[in-house]
Amino acid sequence: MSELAAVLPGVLEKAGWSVPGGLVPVLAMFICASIVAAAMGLSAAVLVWAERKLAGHFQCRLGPVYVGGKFGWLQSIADGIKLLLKEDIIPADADRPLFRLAPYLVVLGVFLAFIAFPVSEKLMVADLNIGIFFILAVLTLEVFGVILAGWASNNKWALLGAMRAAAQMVSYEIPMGLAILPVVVEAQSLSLKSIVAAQSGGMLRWYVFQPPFFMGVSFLIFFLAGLASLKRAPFDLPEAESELTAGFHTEYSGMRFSFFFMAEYAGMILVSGLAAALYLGGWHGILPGQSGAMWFLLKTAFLVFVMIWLRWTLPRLRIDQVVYVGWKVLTPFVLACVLGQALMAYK
Amino acid sequence: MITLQEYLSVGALLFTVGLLIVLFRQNAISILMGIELMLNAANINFVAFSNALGGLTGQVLAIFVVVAAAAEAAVAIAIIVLLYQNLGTVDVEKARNLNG
Amino acid sequence: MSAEKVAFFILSGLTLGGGLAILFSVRLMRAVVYLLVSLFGVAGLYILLNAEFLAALQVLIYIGGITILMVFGLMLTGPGQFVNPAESRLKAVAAGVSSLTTAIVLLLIVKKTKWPAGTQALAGDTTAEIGRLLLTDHVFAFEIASVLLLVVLVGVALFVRLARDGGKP
Amino acid sequence: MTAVRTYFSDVFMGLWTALVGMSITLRYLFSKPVTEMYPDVKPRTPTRYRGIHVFEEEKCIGCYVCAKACPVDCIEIGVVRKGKEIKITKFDIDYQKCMFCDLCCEPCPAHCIHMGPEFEKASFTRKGTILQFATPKTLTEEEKKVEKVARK
Repeated sequence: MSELAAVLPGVLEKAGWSVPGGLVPVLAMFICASIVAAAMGLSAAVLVWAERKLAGHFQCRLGPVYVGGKFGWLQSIADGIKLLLKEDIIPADADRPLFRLAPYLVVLGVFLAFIAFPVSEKLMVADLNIGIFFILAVLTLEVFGVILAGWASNNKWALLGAMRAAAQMVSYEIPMGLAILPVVVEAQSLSLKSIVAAQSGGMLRWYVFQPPFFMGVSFLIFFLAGLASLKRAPFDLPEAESELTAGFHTEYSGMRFSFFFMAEYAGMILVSGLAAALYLGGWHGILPGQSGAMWFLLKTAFLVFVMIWLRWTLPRLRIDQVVYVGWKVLTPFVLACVLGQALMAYK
Repeated sequence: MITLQEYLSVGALLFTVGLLIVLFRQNAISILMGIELMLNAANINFVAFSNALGGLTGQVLAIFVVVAAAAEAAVAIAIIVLLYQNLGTVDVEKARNLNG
Repeated sequence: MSAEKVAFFILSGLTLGGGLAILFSVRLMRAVVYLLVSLFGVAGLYILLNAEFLAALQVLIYIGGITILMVFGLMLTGPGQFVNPAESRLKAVAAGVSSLTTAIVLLLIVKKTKWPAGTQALAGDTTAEIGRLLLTDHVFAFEIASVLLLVVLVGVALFVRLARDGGKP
Repeated sequence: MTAVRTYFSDVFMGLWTALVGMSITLRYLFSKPVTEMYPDVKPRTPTRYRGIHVFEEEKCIGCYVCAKACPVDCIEIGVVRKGKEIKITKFDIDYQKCMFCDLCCEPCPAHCIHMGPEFEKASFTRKGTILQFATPKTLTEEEKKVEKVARK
């Protein structure tokens, strides 16, 4: 953003628009926000299509084929139009203001997290010095939005789904936060820019491949905890269709529902991108010297593919299994990793 | 430039609001909210002093306050839930079993 | 008026307005949302005060932890508790008078005291410095805090067990 | 000690089984889809497929054997006989009842009714599900008198 704010006056002058100097940072802020919002919406659309197509092929089907030619690439746009045109229903006994507020809170959490998203050295909105910690913090807004949605719907399935979602997301925040610690200990910074910069120089300098693999294990734990906090399979029991209809967003329709939808898919990109930046060397390529936004996007896309792959492979866990895995498996393992990495750093 | 006094006034007013909630409300959870606001008011003061004096000790102290607040909230909620299970209410005026 | 000043007034307005809204809200679930607004305002004030780490901590602990805990507490204490009980007028007057007195005294103290004017604002990477301070100067308090958290963890688990087993330890 | 060993082996098995499952789904990802593009490309039915009947009117001798064999009474036949001449005036099959059991085709002495490959005869009305196989004929008064309509 600061680069944009530096370039902006020149561009405006060329275009012949006069903008008072005080408004330039505000304008840069607006431009960044709209770019992030557009990217979120677009990536959600692409991911919906990709998920359906991949789901089809994982099950020996074809997936969408009719809308927009051979590969059904217009399918998600058709879906988007359908969601926009749908009637927006608010249940009679719902708590109306809270019911309306909840989807915005969910989207806001993910949206704020994209501020510190490191696509490449230049392509990030702001390099905060608390980068990764900031992302973890604002993502908790999503939990509140989910539980509010479930409560305000005044529907037992929604409430059950919201309770499950909150219990699951809060308990998986702990392994997720702790899994970041080995990386932070090694990079000695919370800023995503310097964490990625510390991994330059080829594939073997990526943190996953650093012996004795404490960070490799914590990568796995971060990824699993990320899946759980996104409520994706095999941890998708807050919205288990067979028992809870649709979980916390049972009563939502139209645009409000699509907000939850968008938050989920943007969250997938967020978690994959963070995993890529923290453990897989971010914008650095496989060979030393290679770098660029393309590498980051490639790694993110691969991790998103793995998420979709896992979803269509594994069955759903039970709630006690989810809590067991969170507290009794991931947390002890990640604590061991943090301890090991700290001892390594002590020397 | 915002002066130290302005921050301190916000802290004082927030403390007053918290106090008002604690004194006025009878629902135990509302009282807990008031206590959280009072702790936050203290934190604003700590951080404002830390900023004004150029040291970080105030911020470190604020971190400890946040930790204590989290611990206190967890215990308080557990007590409130137990209170509800034993008395069927969370109205602090009705919980008089321990009165002499 | 500078942008900082505008931000300060908006944020302190959010903080105090959220607090007052808690006071006047009848439904408790909305009161929790107002608490969220108020705590968000405080986090914004921290950013104005160059304490980004503390702001993120505020959002993480208060919004991700404490408000959600309160929502769970609300849900576990039954439907009758979603509404605040009616208060007596005498109590309201007493609370108002004592709080007003406190406010006046506090504001007078803030106004009359000569605060050190040396406003050397913090700059640079405060996060690393906080980390260093926590593990050197304040390491004892840090350890005490971790013991406190452990005690809370065990204690709350014991409470829940007591409730489940019908009061027998 | 066994508890610790079970714990670690459980964790390992959890990861291992997930990996095995993922390898299987990955194999399916690259295998050929089995989707039939039905309304665009019609599937070829097997040779012995029991679809909508095929009726050869010129072979039919109007003996009602098929109608008698039908366990659900879905065949209705009308015949006019005049000496050696046989006129099939009606051969209706009610596909609301028919269960495609093939029992009507076996006893036919003239081999005039078969199960065909066709399966797309859905209808929006009840009447539409009764298919008339006999070619429509206009009957004289005399023929109407001798017409024999039988269900069984």
